[in-house]
Amino acid sequence: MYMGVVKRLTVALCTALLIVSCAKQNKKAFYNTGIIYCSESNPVTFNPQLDTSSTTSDATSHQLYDRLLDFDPDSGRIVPSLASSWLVTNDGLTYAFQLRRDVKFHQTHYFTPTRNFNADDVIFSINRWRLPSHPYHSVSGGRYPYFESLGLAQNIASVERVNGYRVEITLHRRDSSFLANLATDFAVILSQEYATTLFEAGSPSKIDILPVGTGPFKFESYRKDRFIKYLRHEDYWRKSELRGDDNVASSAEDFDNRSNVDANWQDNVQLNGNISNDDVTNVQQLIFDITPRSSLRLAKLMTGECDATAFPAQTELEVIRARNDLTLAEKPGLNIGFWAFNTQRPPFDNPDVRRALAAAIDKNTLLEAVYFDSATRAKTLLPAASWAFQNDADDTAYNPVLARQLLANAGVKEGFSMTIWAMPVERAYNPNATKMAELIQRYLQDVGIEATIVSYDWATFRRHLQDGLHDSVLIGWSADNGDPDNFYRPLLSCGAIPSGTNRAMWCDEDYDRLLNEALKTDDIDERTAIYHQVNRLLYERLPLVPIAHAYRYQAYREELNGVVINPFGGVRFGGVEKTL
Amino acid sequence: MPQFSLYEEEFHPSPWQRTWAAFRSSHIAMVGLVMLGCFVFFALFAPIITPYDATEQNIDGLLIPPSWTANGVISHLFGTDALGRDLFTRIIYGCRITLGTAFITVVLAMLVGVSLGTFAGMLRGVRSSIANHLLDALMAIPTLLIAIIIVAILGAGLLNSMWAITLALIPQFVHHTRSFVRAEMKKDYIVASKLDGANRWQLFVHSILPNMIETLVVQGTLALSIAVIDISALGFLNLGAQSPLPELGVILADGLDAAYLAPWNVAVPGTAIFLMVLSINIVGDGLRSALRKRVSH
Amino acid sequence: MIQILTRYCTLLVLTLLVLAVMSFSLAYLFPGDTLENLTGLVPENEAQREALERQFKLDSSVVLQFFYYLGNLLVGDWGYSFTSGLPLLEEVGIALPATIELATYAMLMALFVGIPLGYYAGIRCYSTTDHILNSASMTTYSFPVFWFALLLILVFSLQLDAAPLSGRISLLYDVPRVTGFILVDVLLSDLDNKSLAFKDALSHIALPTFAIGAITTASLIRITRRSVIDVKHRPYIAAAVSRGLSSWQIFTRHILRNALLPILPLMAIQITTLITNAMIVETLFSWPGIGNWLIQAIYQRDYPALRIGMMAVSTLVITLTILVDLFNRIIDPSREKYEHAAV
Amino acid sequence: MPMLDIKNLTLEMGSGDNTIKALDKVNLSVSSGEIRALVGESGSGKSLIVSAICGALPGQWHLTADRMSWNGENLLGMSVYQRREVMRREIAVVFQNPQASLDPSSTLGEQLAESIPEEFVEGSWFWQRAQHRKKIAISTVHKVGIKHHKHYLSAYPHQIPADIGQKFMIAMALVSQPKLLIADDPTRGMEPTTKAQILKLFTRLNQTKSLSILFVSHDLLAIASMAHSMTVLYAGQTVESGKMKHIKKRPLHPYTQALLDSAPSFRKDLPPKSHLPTLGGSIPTLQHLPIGCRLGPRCPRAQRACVQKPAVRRIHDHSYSCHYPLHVEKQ
Repeated sequence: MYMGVVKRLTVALCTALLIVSCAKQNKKAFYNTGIIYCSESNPVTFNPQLDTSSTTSDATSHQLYDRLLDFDPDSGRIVPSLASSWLVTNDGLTYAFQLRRDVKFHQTHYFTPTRNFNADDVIFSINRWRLPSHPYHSVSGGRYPYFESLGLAQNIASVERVNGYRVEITLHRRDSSFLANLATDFAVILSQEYATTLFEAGSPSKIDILPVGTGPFKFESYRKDRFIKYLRHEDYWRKSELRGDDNVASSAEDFDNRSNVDANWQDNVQLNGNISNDDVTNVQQLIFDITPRSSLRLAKLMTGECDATAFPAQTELEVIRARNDLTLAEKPGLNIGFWAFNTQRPPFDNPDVRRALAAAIDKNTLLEAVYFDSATRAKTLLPAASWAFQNDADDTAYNPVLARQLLANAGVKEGFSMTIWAMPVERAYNPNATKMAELIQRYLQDVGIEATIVSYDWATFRRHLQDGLHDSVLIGWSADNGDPDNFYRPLLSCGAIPSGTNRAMWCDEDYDRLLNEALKTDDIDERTAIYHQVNRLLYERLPLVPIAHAYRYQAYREELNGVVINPFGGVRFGGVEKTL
Repeated sequence: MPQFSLYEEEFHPSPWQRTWAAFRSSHIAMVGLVMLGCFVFFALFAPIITPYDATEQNIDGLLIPPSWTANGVISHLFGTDALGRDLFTRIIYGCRITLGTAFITVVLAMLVGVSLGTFAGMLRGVRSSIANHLLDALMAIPTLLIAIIIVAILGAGLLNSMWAITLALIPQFVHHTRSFVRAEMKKDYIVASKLDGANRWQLFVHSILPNMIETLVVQGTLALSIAVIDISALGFLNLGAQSPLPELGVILADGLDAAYLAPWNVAVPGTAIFLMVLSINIVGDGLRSALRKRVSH
Repeated sequence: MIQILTRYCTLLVLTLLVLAVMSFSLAYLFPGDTLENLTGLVPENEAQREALERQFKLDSSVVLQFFYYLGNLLVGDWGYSFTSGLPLLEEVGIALPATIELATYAMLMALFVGIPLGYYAGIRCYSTTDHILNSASMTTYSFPVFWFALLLILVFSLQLDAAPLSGRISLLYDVPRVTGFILVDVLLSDLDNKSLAFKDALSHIALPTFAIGAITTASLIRITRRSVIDVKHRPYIAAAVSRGLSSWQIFTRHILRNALLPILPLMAIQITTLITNAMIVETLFSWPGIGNWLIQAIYQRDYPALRIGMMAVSTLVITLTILVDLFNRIIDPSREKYEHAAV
Repeated sequence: MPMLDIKNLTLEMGSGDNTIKALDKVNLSVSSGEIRALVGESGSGKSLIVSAICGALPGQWHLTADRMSWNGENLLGMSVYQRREVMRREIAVVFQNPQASLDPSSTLGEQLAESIPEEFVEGSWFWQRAQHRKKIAISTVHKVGIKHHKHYLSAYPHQIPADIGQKFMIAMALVSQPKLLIADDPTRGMEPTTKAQILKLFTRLNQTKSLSILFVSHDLLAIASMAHSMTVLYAGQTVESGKMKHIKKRPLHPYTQALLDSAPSFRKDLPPKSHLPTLGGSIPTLQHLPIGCRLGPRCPRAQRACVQKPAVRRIHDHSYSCHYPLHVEKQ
């Protein structure tokens, strides 16, 4: 053994000189085979069903998995993905999905699939978060925050297999955002076969640690705080799609037959919607280089150690624009940064105190100092990009005198101390929470409140937030789809408290009632009117202070072709090419 | 014995004066001393010198470049940081905090170290041997490690980082004092005082300490430069002083976030730390060579 | 000779024992649960906790606990990290060689650059070259290492684009771990692009090594110079001159060795500084070494990792220090006199 | 014709306006076959003269001399190489404090071997040469009276007693078969018996090999019996110089007188329990040297003229520098 090493060492040393001297050859060719993405933090898990943070969904959702449906990144319309087409009944309660054939799961060093994707996988994936009795439900904690916050599990009456490639889902109530929810980053399709294998082997939790999906890349290795390595999925289905359209054609036929039989089916069959060419090109590897510090990410981007980076800091945008070898993609984001009060803790259970605090801060200043004007002032939870946006909504104004008065009336004494929790990571909606916290600290000082800033590492931070240990927190939300319900419900509904997205720990019956009402109709005007009422209600009770809607940025090197910004968050590297 | 002094006109400088004369003759050392003097002046009179408050945010003036650049304004000599705080003010206060805490740390470490070292030096036999070896081993543990452990136990903060650095500096004083005391105890003048009936305490105060002070000062300057570097390093790593406290390492770390847009936020605090350490080292070096010159004559 | 070895072995064992006691008591000193700090295992319910407490002898006396802990340390059962959930032995096994590699190259640089320059400056003392060397080393020595590293990054990575600024090797390469030393591992590996990988690893290691090495080099220059000047003023050098030996003979036969002797014990202190600097520089260059690992651990309050990391780093440093001391003791004939006199 | 002839040797230390004349016009000569004693209190500049002869002074000190010649060749004008050759072959030095003058990191044998000039070593192969070297070393060691050569040749300097060390130094000096041996206070701090041994060794070497010896010491007693001639130094100035017996009998300079008076064994007439006469005051420090005759402030015979430096006067081969000498009637 040792002899072997020694022998190899000598041989290696001899070649070392040779190597260094003539190492010009296929450098470019080699570096073209891998994309390195500098991400900002560790994913919590490799199953996006389990976590709403965009770090997790960036790292997994579009790289490892596919969903039944997708959003078109340009138009925001819902397009087919694993479901090649679908039908909805006229009452809006039953959805039928025709599934794509010949979709292969990843073959990895820990799992070799024996069959292609079929209806069982869809049923498994949905039932895992839907049914508490499902054997996999409680694996990895048993919390599915996104679905819980929307109450989706309760709304689904059944998920049924019609045949190997057709699934029907029936709802209790009409939900106009249902399809959109299935297209979000979190509604990924897992492998039922893999789950069964693991279950028999007695290690079900591996399903979320060593993932298997149908996406363009397959999992190779992960080291916390360092990197995630993905390899190209050779048999990715979108590639075969390009070769022959017969799959799609046949599936469309299936639906045609059915709709003739049953007149109840609505006539909105989606056929062959423009499927983006997510073929993996020359890229053999995708690597997430985990780099929490934004300045370091930019530095790596400049030196070419990264090909693309997440969340460039607002201060760095000018630098990126000024460089020829870097591209800055920019889209108005569907997001909201806010300051939420823990409404279950006195004195923050008093709306007057919350209003006083809101009046104590100058939002415009925060915008300038923290976002460097790359964000718009938020009046409500919804950004202007949403169809339910209300331009004339009421907004809090900077008024320290009023603030002092309100505080005095509420019995909050001079020198009262509170905590401001500042999230430790950079997000589009809040690129520097600590800095914002420092600014707010100053404002609060002016109205006689001593604020201390609290921060932990991201995982601990979220855990403690969920336990409600904070007085107030600076955090935000990136929408998963363009539906307004995706803002209002996860952020402030009662159901979102246990799922851990309701940072204000606020539960209000009127609010929940209005939200539910809005989902019962498909009429956009009607819904808009309801959401305006919701805005009014939020302005009065003020569980959180909306601060900003930020633009969403993505910086990448010019060598990368085909990078697409997804307005609903989420990067995707399928179809990206690299030419040095 | 002559009844009159033959050398009335003669001036016999004290050892200190001779050291000072030797020190003064080196121009570099004097430059270092003047620089250090400036830093001490900044540290002592920070509130008088500075035009603004160190934590006062000025939203209208974010990231103003230093005054010597085209876009700079003279009211902010070094420009402002990402929160609109005047960098000049913060640097001056930074000198105060960094140098001040470093100084306190060194004095503390010196007091403890010298007493322990004297004790160990006067000990004999197995006990001294054990103390000796343990100390040597402890001396090897890196400051950063001690700081990390203290932060883990007590939490991050300037005070805790001071404890850590004090702890890390003590062994070297102990070591130094111990070997000095031990060497000195063998000398004849100590034996003479012993024969005069001096007890250990008197021996130390009247005989050993006066001889040790100079080397202690030199050792102190060495420790001071280490302490400055360590305090700012811990601040930089977010293990020591916490933002918004204007500590030089913290200012540097804060500036790093805006490093591309505002490079002066990194350059100025870095230069300040560097110059401070450099001046301390130059003075220390000058003192050492002055002492050596004096002893060798 | 054997007597010396036994003495140093006893010293090493005793010191390591003290370290073990310290790391054991840290489990009690750290905030949070002693069981979790000691093992890194978080029990899910009371029954599991009791079982674990029984397993780790936490229900018996402290002395017994300690010996059980010591046994675990020796066996290699070091507990688990809170954050990654991996065995700490494995984590340290990856991180420590990375730091040692970095420190080794930096030390080699310091030895091969610093000592010759120091000799040169010492021999030509008070000449212009000496003044230049002396002030350059004083300046370098005064740089706070983290700022120095930042400047290097700024100049060499961002401006000149000459060297990458993070990691040990581009993540595109998948180098199997054999020795833990990346350069060696690359040479041992079967990669298709071995030459590329080697160059890449080399360019990754250059800047951090220089950042750490420069400061150590500077202090070595100063130490060596001082030592050479001291030796030059010794009577035996004057005696050698008066015997008509040439300056080359005097240098090689008398100055070289005698000036080196007082440097060696000071090298032990340099090792400590070097490791500290390496730990700081690692965080800047995202070098996956023990310093970076420990600082991440403190940010995430990973107490088991801190406990073991402290143990590992101090063991490393102390062992090295004692080895240097032993080496020094063996090659320096006049040491025994002092030792006998001292004890 | 003396072998070593030094006239008006002046050594200036320091720089700029702050120079100190550590040696002020010193005269010294050693003839072949004689033992000359160079006597003076500590700090009078004896060791500096030795260093000046060896060429081992630091470069920043300024050395001037009207004449400084070795066998007629000007030492100051020689190249570094020539100077080294002279030192290697013709002049040898034994320093005070043998322990410090031996390299602590190599054995005595090694140090002795390296002093053996190449041309003495026979043999064409290095092992033969090494063997011969060893032989020479052993015989030299025997010559200076060390018997256990096996033990001592492999010993390190810190392992041997002081007298062996000094004998070794002498052995190292003799191994190159020099013409002049400079012994710089070789018996300093030694026990009287050891001292006697060393002195005897010097005398024997002088007699058997007709080796010239410059014996530097502050200890008048020790050398009075063995030296042929003597030079007295005070504060960097030569005070008096001449044949030992002349000076002993009739010193001309007040300082020499005081020196002799302070040694009771030279004063047969001294009544028991009487005071030993001494000069008042103490030796001036280098920084505070008086002008003119440096003994001036302490001299019992000092007058106004003493602020001028006295010129060297000569009576046969007895020279002195004093305005008001003893035993000489003012002309």
